[in-house]
Amino acid sequence: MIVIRPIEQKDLGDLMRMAENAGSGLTTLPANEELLKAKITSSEESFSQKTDERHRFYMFALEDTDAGQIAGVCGLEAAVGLGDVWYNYRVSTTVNASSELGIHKQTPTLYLTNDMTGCSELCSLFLDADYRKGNNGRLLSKCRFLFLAQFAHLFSQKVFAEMRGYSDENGVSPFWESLGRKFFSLEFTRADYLTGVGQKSFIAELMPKYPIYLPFLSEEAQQIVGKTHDNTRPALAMLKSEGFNFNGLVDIFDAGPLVEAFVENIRAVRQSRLVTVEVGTAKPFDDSDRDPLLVSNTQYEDFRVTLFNKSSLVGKLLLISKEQAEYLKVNTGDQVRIVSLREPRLDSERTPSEAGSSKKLHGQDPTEFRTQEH
Amino acid sequence: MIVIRPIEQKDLGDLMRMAENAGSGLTTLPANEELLKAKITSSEESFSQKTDERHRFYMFALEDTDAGQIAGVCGLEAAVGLGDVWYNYRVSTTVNASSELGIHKQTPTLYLTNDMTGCSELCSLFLDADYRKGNNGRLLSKCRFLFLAQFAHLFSQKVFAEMRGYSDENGVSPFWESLGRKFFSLEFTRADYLTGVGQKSFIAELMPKYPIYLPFLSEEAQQIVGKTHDNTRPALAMLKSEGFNFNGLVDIFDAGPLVEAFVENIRAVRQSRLVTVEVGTAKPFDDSDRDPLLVSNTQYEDFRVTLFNKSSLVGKLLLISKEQAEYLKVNTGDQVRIVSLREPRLDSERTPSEAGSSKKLHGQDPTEFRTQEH
Amino acid sequence: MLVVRPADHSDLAGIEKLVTTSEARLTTLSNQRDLLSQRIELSRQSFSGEKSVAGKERFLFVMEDLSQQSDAKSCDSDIVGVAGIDACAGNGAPFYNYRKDELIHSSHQLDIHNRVPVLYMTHELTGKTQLCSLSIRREYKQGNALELLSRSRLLFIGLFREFFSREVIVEIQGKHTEDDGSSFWDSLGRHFFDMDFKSADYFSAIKTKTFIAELMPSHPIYVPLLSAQAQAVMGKPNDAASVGYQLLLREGFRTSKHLDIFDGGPTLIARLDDIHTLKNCHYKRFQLAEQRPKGSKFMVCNPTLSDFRCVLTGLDEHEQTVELEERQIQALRLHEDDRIAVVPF
Amino acid sequence: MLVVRPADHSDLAGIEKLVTTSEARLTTLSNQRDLLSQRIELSRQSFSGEKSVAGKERFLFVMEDLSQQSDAKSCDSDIVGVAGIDACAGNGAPFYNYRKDELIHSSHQLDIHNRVPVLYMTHELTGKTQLCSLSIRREYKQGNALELLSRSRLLFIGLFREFFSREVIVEIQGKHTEDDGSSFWDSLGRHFFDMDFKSADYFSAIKTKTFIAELMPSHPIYVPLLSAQAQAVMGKPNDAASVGYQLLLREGFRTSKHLDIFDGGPTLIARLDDIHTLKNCHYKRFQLAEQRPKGSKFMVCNPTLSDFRCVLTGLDEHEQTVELEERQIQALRLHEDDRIAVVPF
Repeated sequence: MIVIRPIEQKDLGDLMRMAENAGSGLTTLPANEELLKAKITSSEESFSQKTDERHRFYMFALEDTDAGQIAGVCGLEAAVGLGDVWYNYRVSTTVNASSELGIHKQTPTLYLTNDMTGCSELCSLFLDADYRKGNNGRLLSKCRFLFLAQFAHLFSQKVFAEMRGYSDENGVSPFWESLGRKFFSLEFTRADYLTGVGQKSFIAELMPKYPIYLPFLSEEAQQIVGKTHDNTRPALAMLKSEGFNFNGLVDIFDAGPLVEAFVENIRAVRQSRLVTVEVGTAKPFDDSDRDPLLVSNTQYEDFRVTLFNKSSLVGKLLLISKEQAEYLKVNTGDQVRIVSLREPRLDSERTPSEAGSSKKLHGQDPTEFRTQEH
Repeated sequence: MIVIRPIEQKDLGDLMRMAENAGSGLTTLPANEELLKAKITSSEESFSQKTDERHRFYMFALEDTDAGQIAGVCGLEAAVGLGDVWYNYRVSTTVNASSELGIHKQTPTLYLTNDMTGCSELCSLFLDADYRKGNNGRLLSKCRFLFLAQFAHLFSQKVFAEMRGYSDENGVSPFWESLGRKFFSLEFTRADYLTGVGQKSFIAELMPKYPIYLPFLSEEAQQIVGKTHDNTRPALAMLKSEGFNFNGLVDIFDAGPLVEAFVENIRAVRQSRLVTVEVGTAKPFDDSDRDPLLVSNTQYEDFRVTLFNKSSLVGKLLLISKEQAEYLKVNTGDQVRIVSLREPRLDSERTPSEAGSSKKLHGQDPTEFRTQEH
Repeated sequence: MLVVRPADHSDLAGIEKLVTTSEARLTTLSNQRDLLSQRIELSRQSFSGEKSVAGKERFLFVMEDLSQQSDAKSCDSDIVGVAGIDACAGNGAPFYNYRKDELIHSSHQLDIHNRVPVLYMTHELTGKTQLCSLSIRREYKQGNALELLSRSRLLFIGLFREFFSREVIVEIQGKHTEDDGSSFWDSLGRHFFDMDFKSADYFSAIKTKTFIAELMPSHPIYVPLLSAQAQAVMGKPNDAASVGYQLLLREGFRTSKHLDIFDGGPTLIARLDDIHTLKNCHYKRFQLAEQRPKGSKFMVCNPTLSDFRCVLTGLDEHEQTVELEERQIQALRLHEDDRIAVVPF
Repeated sequence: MLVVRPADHSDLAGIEKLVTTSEARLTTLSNQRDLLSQRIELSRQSFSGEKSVAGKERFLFVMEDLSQQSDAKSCDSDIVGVAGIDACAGNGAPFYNYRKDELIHSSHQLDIHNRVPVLYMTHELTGKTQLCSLSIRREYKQGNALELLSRSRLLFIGLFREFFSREVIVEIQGKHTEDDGSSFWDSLGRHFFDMDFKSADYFSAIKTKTFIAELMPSHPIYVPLLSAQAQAVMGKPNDAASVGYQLLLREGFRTSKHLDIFDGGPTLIARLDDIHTLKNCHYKRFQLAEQRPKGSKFMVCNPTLSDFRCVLTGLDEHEQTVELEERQIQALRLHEDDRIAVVPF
C-alpha cells in the first residue's frame, strides 16, 4: 500500500539515494547527508510543534509499505524569507514614448523583488523513477493541499512553487550565461547549491541590484524568461489545473516561473470536505482508477494521506478496511478529509479557470510551462 | 424610462454641466467644453468603428427618456498607454537582512511601472446627484460589463479601474504633499488636469524614476497608500463584488488603488447569458425592485441597456412592452444579454470570493476601499 | 593668412557649406539654415555683451583664410573652419551624460571581488563651459590651422573669464562604424529610442531635450551587459577627432568619467587654471614691423570682446612691444596703442 | 617636545587609553584590544616594508610628548595623539560612500526646472590613499600638536609616494546630535539597518563589509525625501573635527561630492601634487646646534621608512645644513651624515 506520512530519521538512507538521483536542478534537496539529516530534523521538529509556526518546514514521504521503503518526498515551507532573504525577478513593462517624435517603445524589465517574503512554498518534490506511474505523482504532490486545507491557520494566505527554469540538452541555462555568470563569477550549480544550503549572503553581495532591461540579455535568454525545463512541464500543468498562476515572478538564476495561488482558491483545498470513517470489510484500492479520492486524516503530528476508489464513499461515510484504517491512523467515527484527486470536468456553471490569465501581461504563454519544483 | 446608450453630440450641454459638478477628482472628465466635445467625438467614432480597435474609447450615457436629458456617464477605454504612457506605482517589498547581525528588515518600496499598458480601463463614471437613488448607480456602472461580455474580442483580457485616492476634508492628499509636490512643483489639481487632457510629457520629465522607499514619506502618506477617498468607497465595493482585486498598483499622484480583473472572471460577464425577446404587453419596470435584471441588446453601434424585473423572464423568453422594445432597439425573436444586477447570494458550493486576498501582501485591507473612478 | 574671428551673418553660406561637407558629427551645429542663422545671431549678441543672453552666451568663431580673399566671389568660401564656446553646457536645458562608475561586488566568504562598471545618467556637467562645434575644411586639417582655431577659443576664455565656469569641458566624437552608425548606440540607446544613430543625432541637434527625458532609460546601465563592441568603443575618440583630442590633452585637459549618451564618446575636462594657453597668455604692446616679423611662433589676438581676432605670427617674446605687419594689424582690427594678448604656439 | 613616530606594540595601552577617551568617532580604529593590537602589528609590517602587506599598507603613527617622559610610569601615558594612513581605502574590501549628484528635472512645456539632489552608492574611492584614525588628547587640541600630527602624515606620503595613490582622501566626521546620534542616519540608514547610529558605527569598525552589502539600500536616494535635519547636516563637518577640516583645506584639499554613508559627513580629496606640505618639502643636512636653533618654524623629519620621525623646530631655511639640538637628533634617531627632510610649518 502507498501512503504519505511525515518523514522520519530512519528515511535518511532512502532520501540520500533519491537526492543523488535528483541532480543539480533541485535546489532544496542537495545530495549532502548532513544537510538532509538537518532537513529531516527540521521537519520532525515542525510536526512535533517544537518550532515556531512561521518557521516550520514540513517534509512528507511517500512510503511503499509493502517494499518497506520511501520512494518520494515533497516539502512545504510555512513561510519563506523570514530568516534569510527570498529573491525573485519580477518581469515588468517599461514604456518610453515621445508623442513629438511618434515613438512608443515597450521594454520588458526585470526588477529584483522580495515580494514572496512570508508566503508558503511548495518545494522539494521528488519521486523515484520506478514509482513514476499510476497516481503516485499526483498523490505525492497534492497530499500537501489537504494538509494546507486542514491546517490553513499555520500557513500564509498565499502559497507558491518555483519551477525549474529552461536549460538546454547540455544543462546550460541561457539566462544564467547571459546574466548571472557575469556577476556571480561562479558556476550555476555552485550558486544553486549555496542557495539550497541557505548561504545566501553572496546574493546580496554579488547580485546586480538595479533593474535589468531585458534587451541587454541574449536573444535566447530573453526568450526563455518564465519558461520551464522540459522535465518540469507535467508538474506545472498539474499546479495550473489546481488554480496556480504565473504572475510575472521568475527565479533569479534560471528565470524559471514562479506560480502562485491563494490557498482558499486551490481546487483541492476548495473542494475538499470532511466525511466520517467506517471501518469494516472494504475492497483494496484499485490503482488503475483514473479518478480516485485523495483522503487524509485530520491529525497534525500523525498526518497521513492515501488514495481510495470513489466507490468507497457512500453518502457521508467512507468505508475502509482495517489495514487502511491502520495506515491512515483512523477508527470508525473519525473524520477524514477527502477530495477528488483530479478536478471534476467543468460544467457550464463553473467559474472559468484563470488558466492563461496572465498571458497578455507578460508576453509568455503559461500553458507552455511544465515543471518540477526546485 | 432610464436607458443606457452611446453618448451623442447633443449631450454636450448636459455633459458640461455634469463635469462642472464633478470637481477635480475626475481626471478623465475635465470641465472643458472643447475637450468634452472631443471625447464625445472620440466615442462616436469608436461606436461607428471609424477608430482602430485598440484606440477606441466608449462613453455611455444614462438617459432619462421622460425628462429628455442625460443624467450620468461612464467610459470604457479599449486599451490604455498605447499612444502615451500609462504610469502606476507598484507597492513591492524590499528585504534587507544580515544573518551575522540577526537583522531582518522589510521596507515597502514604490516602483514606477507601466504594467497596465494595453489593458482596458473603466473610467469617467459620473451620476447626477438627483439620480443617485434606486438602481441607477449600478445600472450605469455595470452596463459596461454587458458590453465587455458581448464584444470581448475588442478588449484586453484584463480590465481595471483606478479609484480616487484618499484626501482629507480640505482636499489635501498626504501622498501628494509628501512626494509629488517635491518633484512636480505644481498643485495637485494642475497635475491631475494635465494628465486628464493627455499632456503627459511632464510626467516623464519631472517624475522621480528611481524606486521610492516608503519610509521616506510622511507617516500619514505611508498609511494612505492604496486607500480611497471616502466618496469612492461604494464604487469600489461594487467593483470588488464583481470580482475586481487590488494587486498593489496605485496612482502616481494620490496613491489611490487600482483594481483589476480578467474580463472572463467578472461576475456580470461570467453569469450573463443570451435569451430571446417577446414583445407584447408587459408591466412597466418597478424600480423599487432590489434585484432586477440588467438587459442589453447585442448591437454594437446601437448598444442599449436597461433594467427589467425578474418576473419579465419566463424560461428563456424575456417579455417586454413595445415602449421597452423601442428603447432597447429590439423586436420579437431578437436576442438580448441578461444578468442579475446584483450577485446572487453565495451558496456553500461556490468558489470563495477573492475578496481580501491581497491583504497579506500589501498590508492594506482592501475591504476598506470605497470609490468613484478617476 | 588665417584669422579667427566672431561669426557674422554674412558667414552663413560659408558655415553652411562647411558643416554640410564635414566628416565629423556636429551635434551642436545644425545644418538647417534657419537654425544656423539663429545660432549666428545668438553669437553676435554674445560677442556684443547683450544683457538678454547673459549667462547663456554661445560664442561662434570662424576661421577665415585671408589669402583666398583675392579671388572673391569664387565658389570656394573663405570660411575654412568654425568653432564654438557655450558658456553654459545645456544652454538652460539639462545637459545629459553617462557617468561611468564602478561598483565593487565583493563576497568575503567566497573571496570574489568583481568590479562592475555602471553607467549613471547624470546632469552634473550642466552649466559648465563647453567647447563645441569644431569643424575645419579637410585641406586645412594638416598644419597649424586646427590648433589655431581650437586654441583661439581657449585664449578667448582666458581673456573673458567672467563669462565662463571654472572648468571647461569638451565632448569628443566617439568611435563610429564604417556606415556612420555607433556600436555603443546599437547596444544601448537604440533599444529605448527605437531609431538609428543618425536619427537620434539629428533630433538631438534640432529638438528640445524633452524627447531625451521621455525616451532615455532611467535606471543605471550595467556595462557588462552591453555588447563587446559597445564596451570596446566606450570612451574612445573617433579617428577623425583624434588630432583635436591629442591637442586638448597637451593643453592640460584630462579625460573625465563622462560619456556621450549617444555614441559613448569621451568627455575632456580642465580647470581654467590648468590650461596651458591660459597660463601662458600675456599682454603686450605692438608696433608696425618694418620687415616680416621673426622669432618664436605665437598666437596674437585683439583682446576685446566684440573685436576678438586671432592670428599666428613670429615674435620676440622678450620684447614688451612686438612688431606686427600692416596686414596683421588690419586683420586683428588693431588701432594704435591698443593692447594685444599673446601666447606661445 | 612632541615627536611623531610609527606606532609600536609597546604603545598599545597608551593608544587604547587615548581612543576610549576620544570625543571624536574613530570608525577606523577600534577600541577592542585584540583588534587594536592587530592594527599595530599591521602598521609595524607596513613600516618594515614587508612584502606580505604590499598594496594594503596601513600605517599608524603616534605622537609622543617627550617632555612627559621624565615622570615615566606615571598614570598619564606619553602617547598624546594617534593618526593613520591607509594606503588603499577599503583595505581590499569595497569602500562605501554616497556620491551626491544632481539630476535636473526639467519641463520645457511647463517651464519648470528642478535640480534634484540624489545620493548614489559608490565605491569609487576604493583604493585611494586615506588619512584616518586621527585622535589627539584634549589638552593638546590647541596649539601646534594637531597640525604637527596631521601634516606629519602628509610629509610621510610625500617621501614615500610609491606606497600611495595619486589622490588622498579624508573622511571628516559629520555633524552629530547632542546624544551622539546622527540626523542623517535617523532619516536614511536607520530604516534599512534597523539599528541606531552608534551600533552601526560600531559594527562598521569590527565587522567585514558583508553586512553593509546586505543591509544598505541599493537604489539611489532622493535627497528631498530626507528629513530637513538630515539635509541640513549633509556634507557638514562636526564641530570636533572642524579644526582638522580647516587645516586640510589650507593644505590644498577640497570637498568632494562624497558623503559618509552613516553620518553624511564630508570627504576631502587632494591630488598629491596639490598638497602644500608635499610641494614645499626639501631635503637638507644637519649639524649639532651649539645653541637652541632659531629661525622660522619647520617640521623636520627623519626621512627613512622604518625610522620615520618628525618634530617641530626653528631653522634658517636658507642654509643647506641646519642646526638641530642633541635631543632633537636623538628623538629623530638621526646619525651623522643622515639626510633630513624639512617643510615650513
